[in-house]
Amino acid sequence: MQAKKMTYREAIRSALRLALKSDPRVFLMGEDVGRYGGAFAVSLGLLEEFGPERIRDTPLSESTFVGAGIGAALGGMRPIVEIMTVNFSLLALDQILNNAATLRHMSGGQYSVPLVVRMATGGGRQLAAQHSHSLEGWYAHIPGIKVLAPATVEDARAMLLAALEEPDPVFIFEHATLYPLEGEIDETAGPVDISKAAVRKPGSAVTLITYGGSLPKTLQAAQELLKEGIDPEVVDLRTLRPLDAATILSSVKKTHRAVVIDEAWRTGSFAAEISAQIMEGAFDDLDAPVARVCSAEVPMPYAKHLEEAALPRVETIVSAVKRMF
Amino acid sequence: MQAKKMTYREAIRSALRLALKSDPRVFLMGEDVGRYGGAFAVSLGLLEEFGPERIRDTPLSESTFVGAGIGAALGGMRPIVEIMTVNFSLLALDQILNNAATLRHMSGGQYSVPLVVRMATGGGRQLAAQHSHSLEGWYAHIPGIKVLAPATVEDARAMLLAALEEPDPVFIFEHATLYPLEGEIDETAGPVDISKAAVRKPGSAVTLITYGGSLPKTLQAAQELLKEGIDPEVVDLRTLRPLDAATILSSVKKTHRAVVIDEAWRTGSFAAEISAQIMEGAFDDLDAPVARVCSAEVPMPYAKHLEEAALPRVETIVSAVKRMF
Amino acid sequence: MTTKEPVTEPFVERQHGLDLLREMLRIRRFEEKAVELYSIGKIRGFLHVYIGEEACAVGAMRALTPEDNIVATYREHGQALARGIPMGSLMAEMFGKANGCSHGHGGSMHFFDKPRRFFGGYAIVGGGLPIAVGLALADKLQKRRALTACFFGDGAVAEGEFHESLNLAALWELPVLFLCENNLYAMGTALERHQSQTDISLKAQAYGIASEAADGMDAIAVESAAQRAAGTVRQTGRPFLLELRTYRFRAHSTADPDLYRTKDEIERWKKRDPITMFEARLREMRLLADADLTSLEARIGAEINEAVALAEAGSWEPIEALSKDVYTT
Amino acid sequence: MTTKEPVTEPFVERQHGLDLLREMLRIRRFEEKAVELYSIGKIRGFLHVYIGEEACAVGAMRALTPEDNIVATYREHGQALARGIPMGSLMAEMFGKANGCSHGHGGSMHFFDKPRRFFGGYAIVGGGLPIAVGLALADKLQKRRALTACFFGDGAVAEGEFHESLNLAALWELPVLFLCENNLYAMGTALERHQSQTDISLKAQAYGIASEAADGMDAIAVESAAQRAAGTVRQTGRPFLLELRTYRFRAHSTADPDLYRTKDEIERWKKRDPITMFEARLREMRLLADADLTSLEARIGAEINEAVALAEAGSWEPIEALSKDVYTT
Ligand SMILES: Cc1ncc(C[n+]2csc(CCOP(=O)(O)OP(=O)(O)O)c2C)c(N)n1
Ligand SMILES: Cc1ncc(C[n+]2csc(CCOP(=O)(O)OP(=O)(O)O)c2C)c(N)n1
Ligand SMILES: [Mg+2]
Ligand SMILES: [Mg+2]
Repeated sequence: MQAKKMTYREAIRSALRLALKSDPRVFLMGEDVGRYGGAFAVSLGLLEEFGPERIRDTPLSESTFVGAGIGAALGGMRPIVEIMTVNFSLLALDQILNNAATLRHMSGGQYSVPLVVRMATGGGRQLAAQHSHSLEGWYAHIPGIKVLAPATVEDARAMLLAALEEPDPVFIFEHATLYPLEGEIDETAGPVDISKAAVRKPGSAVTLITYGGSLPKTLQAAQELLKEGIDPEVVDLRTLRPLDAATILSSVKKTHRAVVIDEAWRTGSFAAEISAQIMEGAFDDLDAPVARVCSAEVPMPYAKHLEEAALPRVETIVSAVKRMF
Repeated sequence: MQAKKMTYREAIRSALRLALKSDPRVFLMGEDVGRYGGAFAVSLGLLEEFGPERIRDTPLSESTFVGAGIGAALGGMRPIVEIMTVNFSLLALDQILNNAATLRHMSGGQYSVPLVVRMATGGGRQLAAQHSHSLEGWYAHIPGIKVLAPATVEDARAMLLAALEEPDPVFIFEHATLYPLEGEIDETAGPVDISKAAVRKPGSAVTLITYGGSLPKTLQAAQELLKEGIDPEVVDLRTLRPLDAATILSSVKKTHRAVVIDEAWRTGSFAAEISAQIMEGAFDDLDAPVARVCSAEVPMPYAKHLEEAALPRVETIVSAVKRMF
Repeated sequence: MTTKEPVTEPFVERQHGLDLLREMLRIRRFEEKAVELYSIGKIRGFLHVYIGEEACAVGAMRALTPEDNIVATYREHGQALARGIPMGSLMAEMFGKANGCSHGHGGSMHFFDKPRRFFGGYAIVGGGLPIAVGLALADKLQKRRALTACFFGDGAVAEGEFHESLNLAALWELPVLFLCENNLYAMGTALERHQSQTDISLKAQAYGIASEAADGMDAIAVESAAQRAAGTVRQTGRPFLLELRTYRFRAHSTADPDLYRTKDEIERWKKRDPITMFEARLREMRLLADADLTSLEARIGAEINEAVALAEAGSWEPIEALSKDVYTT
Repeated sequence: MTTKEPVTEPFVERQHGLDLLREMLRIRRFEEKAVELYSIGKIRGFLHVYIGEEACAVGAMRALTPEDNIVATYREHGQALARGIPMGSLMAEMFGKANGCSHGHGGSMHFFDKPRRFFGGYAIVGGGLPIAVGLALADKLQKRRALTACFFGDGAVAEGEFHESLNLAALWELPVLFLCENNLYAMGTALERHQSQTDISLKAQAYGIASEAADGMDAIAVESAAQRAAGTVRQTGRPFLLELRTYRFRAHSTADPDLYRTKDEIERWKKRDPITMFEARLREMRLLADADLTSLEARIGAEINEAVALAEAGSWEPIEALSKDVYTT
């Protein structure tokens, strides 16, 4: 174990470098991943290290460079496509839903699409209504793809390595506020098991279920609650599709209460799916209805105080939990 | 009341004609709405009646003709845009989510977007993996738009008229299997109140909640269940956003059981949202966990027997209900 | 270069001519049978036939090697047959049987055949172009000496992906042969009602791509244009846009009442039927005798009967297999 | 027509020259202030400045009437000021205050002003083009005699919506003035790395649209090209593509380390600073004296101070109003 301090951003880069070094089929393409160094500096230095054939700046053509990633995967490569942010991924959603997700089944199992697509997601940076979406829940609705949302520095690296071992399309959502997050990780570690959610804090009173950018807030809320004598268990979903329902249910069967924290707009959020599955799998164990802490149903406003009011916060998580007792 | 027999398809046409006649700002545009008469023959004859200025065939450019609809609405018109099917609407989703839904809020209330977008949705016609989606649940996640899913001949007409009175973007999902549906309706009737769900069959034992193309199946299942001594209440959501939770909850509070029928893939379906809201609003009234009957999580296969196996069916609805007792 | 007028070509020697005729006839008869089977419910879903456009697939396919990749549309019976996918596996696919080329998952719009590098029929218009660009990129990165042939219609030219894909293929110097089957209609919308500039081959200039237009009703013209185009792609490693000017004799699909064009127009075009015209030329040149045609038709008839028999005999995928191929693992 | 080389223009009379200079200076000083305020956290989110490109908005805007519609990008401070939106309401918007032009909902990327038919800054690249096409369609259907000016960058040219929008505008003969601000970069990606054909004005031919390229560092050249272009649009009712060749002196945004271009390149372009070049020309022509400049700067300084004061004084939207404007009713 070679413990090393690095940021979430650097952890992704470390996985990218390892993949580029160890597998000649791997290449990275996306807007400004090369000369610019990546909109979030994730791929900084990779162009210099691996050259323009493998670190490819694309034009602003989301639908086509994602589609080209699908085609390159069909053609024997192992593409990693970076979509700058989830907000722009809508332009590529047709390729994702109608091609990436369907090709294996539609071809009767003849073709697989070993494609990894990474994108930044989420709000909280005052980028207003067109740049603050949290749409990973939509992606989690699509059969044929896998959806990951690493919330820790360790997962940022290890889940990307795991994604690169998948024979099918994997979509990785990186919450933009996590990039500067620091942690000590083992840079020699291999991939992790992405089929399992993680209990980030054991507890007994209530299960707080979240993922990605909401994990730090949720852990903070858990500390607040501890002070008030409520000991929550915190479950980090890590993978939204396929969902590790077992871990969620066993926790809820222990705590008898659950709150789902999800930055998406409440109606039709993935939090609703979690709530529904708890209803279906642990109804008799529930002492209170599962609660959701989500974003207000408004296009994200620019003004700081309004954006804060729209997003899940430590206080709103805490009070949602307290309302259950 | 001038009762008149017509199909779902003709009912929409009747509303279109009324709107085109009574409001000079109204025009229809979309792929093949003119010379072809509409992919589902909804606009058949309208070109001849209203001319090419108001019945506009567009090129295959979903993102741009939907965006142009938004622009035309900003510019003082009352556009009705037909997207041939929901499967192609992904190409326009950026315009819908980032422009249509945000403009009013983002502009501080200066601009509204009085736009109506209609599209066919759903499977069941052996059109395979790229032509069988039910994505209205995704649309129902978007603040700033309204989402309608008329399930009856009467609603096909009256809900479109209602949509045309809305100052904000309204998306209407017409299940392709409903177009030939026949009914007796009052062709002189005006718009209906789209803020209310409809109880299509009163009952006491269980609440069956559905919308759009699944309503006929659900009503049939209700008849089957009656024979077996189970008397279900059937709620047709009609409008997915904003959702009429009150009607759902009051029914569930009466029946103490609920099954949601939704043709979308189960995980992340709108059915999950309904289940979550029942949990949140009627937990103590529930005698059993809310159940969901959705589509299998597979890209839709072409073969008839496989497609049938993938979709909700009368039998699967019936057995889901029976499992609750 | 861009040639507005189709280049006229020297004529061929016998075997070559008979091969082209046979391939066109196989497609024509196969689809006539498919329409018949659709009418009695053996085939369901959408059925888009290629009748009238056979010279395009047949001529173009001769410029390709087994190493080349093919990306097609939902109107791909012709491409699939010309590529050599057995008729039986196509017919079985349209029946929805497990012995179909896509195990009954795809149907008429989604033929796939890995051994023949047939990467599928794509039913979202324009959706195949980025896939083709990616296949060519994979070949370039792996130094595979092959090109990717991408078929699409005139309607697809209006989609943003046409623009994005031609730009990316040219920018990255990728060996893509863009084959536009311009049959003058996108469903019921005539070319001049969906394109402000109706000369499609001319649009290649906006990307610095070489292009040519050929008479899509003449298999020989298509073949030699395709040979030139494929040659350029192989030589330069850069994309080429070949526009094939053709016409669809039947309705867009089995659902289309075909109200948007005159019987006249259709009849005028039928005078240029790629098969009858070609037959006539072969006869003129004394390359084709009645006996040849009779035996040709006989062999094709037999092939079709076998294909239908194979489809009929095929089994249904077990329902338990429904979710089998959603994920590889 | 397409002119690769900017057309050189006769020079102007005094007031005209001073007006252009004033407008460019207002933008320059406003943005310099904005950058300063960003560094101390008064302004947040993304801030994309226009410094170096001022001649484009200032020159182009003079060809427009109050009846014309404007669709802009996230880099729209210049367009907004040149259109006459009061500085204070823009500054207040960037502060996120209720007295901002979008009530603090939009910030720097989303300025809106209904009275001036400023239909917003769009932050999804290419996303404004279809909106502009729709506005022009609405005008045509309502027989309003106005055009829609649509600003976008060279990067947007790669997006499918560029292709779709130009085709639709030309096909339907809509009065859209497409204004491409070609500053040679899409974030860190140079024009030649995102376009296979780098002459943007030439692409108009693929749609049968008239086009021209002008020197975007010369306000006079931009103005007269814009007058010609707008004149054509008004006369013919058809779209026109005007490419303005310019350069961004600062980084793409406050988040950009600007690693992708050399200091040299930037310095070379700064020698063509639209403001200093223009000042110099005015002086040569004896149209500008030191005194003029001092008073000009003084007035602009005062305007900026007032704007900042107004922004500071502005109130925050009450949190209860958060969901106020999601729906009209
Ligand atoms: C993105 C998209 N929009 C609409 C459709 C519906 N549709 C299917 S085929 C077609 C016309 C396509 O015309 P063209 O590309 O010329 O091909 P052709 O059918 O003439 O061979 C349309 C509009 C679709 N399949 N995909
Ligand atoms: C569809 C989309 N993709 C990516 C981005 C991220 N992005 C913002 S600006 C920009 C570059 C745009 O360049 P250009 O159009 O030339 O405008 P400029 O910034 O040079 O004025 C990019 C890639 C975006 N906003 N929208
Ligand atoms: Mg066509
Ligand atoms: Mg630029």
